[in-house]
Amino acid sequence: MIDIRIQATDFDPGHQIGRLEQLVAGSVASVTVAAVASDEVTEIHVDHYPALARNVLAAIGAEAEARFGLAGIILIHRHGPLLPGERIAFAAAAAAETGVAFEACGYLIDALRDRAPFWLRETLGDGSVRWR
Amino acid sequence: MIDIRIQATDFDPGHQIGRLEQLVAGSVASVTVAAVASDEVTEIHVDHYPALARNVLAAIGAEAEARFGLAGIILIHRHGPLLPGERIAFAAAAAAETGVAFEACGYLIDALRDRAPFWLRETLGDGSVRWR
Amino acid sequence: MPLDLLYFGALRDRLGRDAERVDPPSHVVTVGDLLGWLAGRDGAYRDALAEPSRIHAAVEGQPTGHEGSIFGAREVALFPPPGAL
Amino acid sequence: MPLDLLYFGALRDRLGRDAERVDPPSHVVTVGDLLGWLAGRDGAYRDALAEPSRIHAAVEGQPTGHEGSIFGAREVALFPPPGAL
Repeated sequence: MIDIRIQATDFDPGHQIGRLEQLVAGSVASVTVAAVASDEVTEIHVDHYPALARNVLAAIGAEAEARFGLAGIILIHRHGPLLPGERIAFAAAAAAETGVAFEACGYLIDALRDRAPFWLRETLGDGSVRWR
Repeated sequence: MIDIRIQATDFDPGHQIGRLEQLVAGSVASVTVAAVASDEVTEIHVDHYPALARNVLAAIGAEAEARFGLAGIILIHRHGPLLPGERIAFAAAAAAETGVAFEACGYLIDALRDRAPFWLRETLGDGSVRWR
Repeated sequence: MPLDLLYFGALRDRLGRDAERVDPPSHVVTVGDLLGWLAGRDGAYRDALAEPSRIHAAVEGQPTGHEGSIFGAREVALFPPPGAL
Repeated sequence: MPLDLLYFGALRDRLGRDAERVDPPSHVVTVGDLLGWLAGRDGAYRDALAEPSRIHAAVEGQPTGHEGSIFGAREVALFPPPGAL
């Protein structure tokens, strides 16, 4: 199972882990990432290109499955407006072997960081904006 | 925050992740491990030595905090009777940096696997028992 | 042939637009050619595209290197290095 | 001085007990000494402790190597390599 979600809404890490636990008697490794920003940032906007985001995240999921032989993969990336500190992304992998699930999760989160086509625009308290 | 739990009852990975998310705007990495057993196993008993388990898990948590500089650590290991496929252990770390949380979580789960003083006794369908 | 260009991230602000339709000459066959042609249009493009290694591209929604073809494409996206985490 | 020994994991079944109180001679001062003394008691101990590298120990609830002292200890645990995951 490879489940890719690109969504404006928040997600529930525990619910997602539960979905993966149902796939295999083994381990689920996950990383939940919040949108970190400095104190003067009042809002974050996650810009994205939907067609490209779908293609890239699907490729990342397929690569991880081929490389690690996983029971399940979930990738979530949010877009649109966020408040600093809100969840922005989630990666999780399920496998019979703990080490496999963990390594695969690391692969997924590295790939999201390096390749997922999303860009952050920060709005500061003085109304100015900047791209990260 | 280092929270070490050695308990007979099940736990909720999502709830534990939520506790860590409240500590830091950043990332939470976790691994949830189920008790894997072959088909003929009908029950698993997790033997443990409570005083040693507390000491070893506390040492693992303190080492990880010192090494990685984490906002929070949760380690859970169950003891007593389990059915195959039930959750047996959980390790999670929270940090401002995703990579730090992930590496620390790997350190925790490796340490649990190699050092946590718990032993599995499996009961088979024919009533015989074996230690793993 | 008309080509829709899409801009993302900081490139939107630097170029002052999200998208535009262009009609590059026939010798423009790769992403790199396209970047060179755009940079020659005016100072805003030249400045925005001054560091080609910082400009990534997707052709028809697929990530594509600068050597990649845009021949026959109807949509090319240009954007800063991806990654919001 | 009397010493409480605790056994865990497969060692319980191999020795047929969870715990016992012993009174080792005064030359038994390390975990390794203790293992050697126990192995010399009878065949069941000799067999159960035949691979010393597979026997781990804790003195007063703290993990301790075979070179570690048991001097003055009241509780020593012996067990197979830890780890249930």
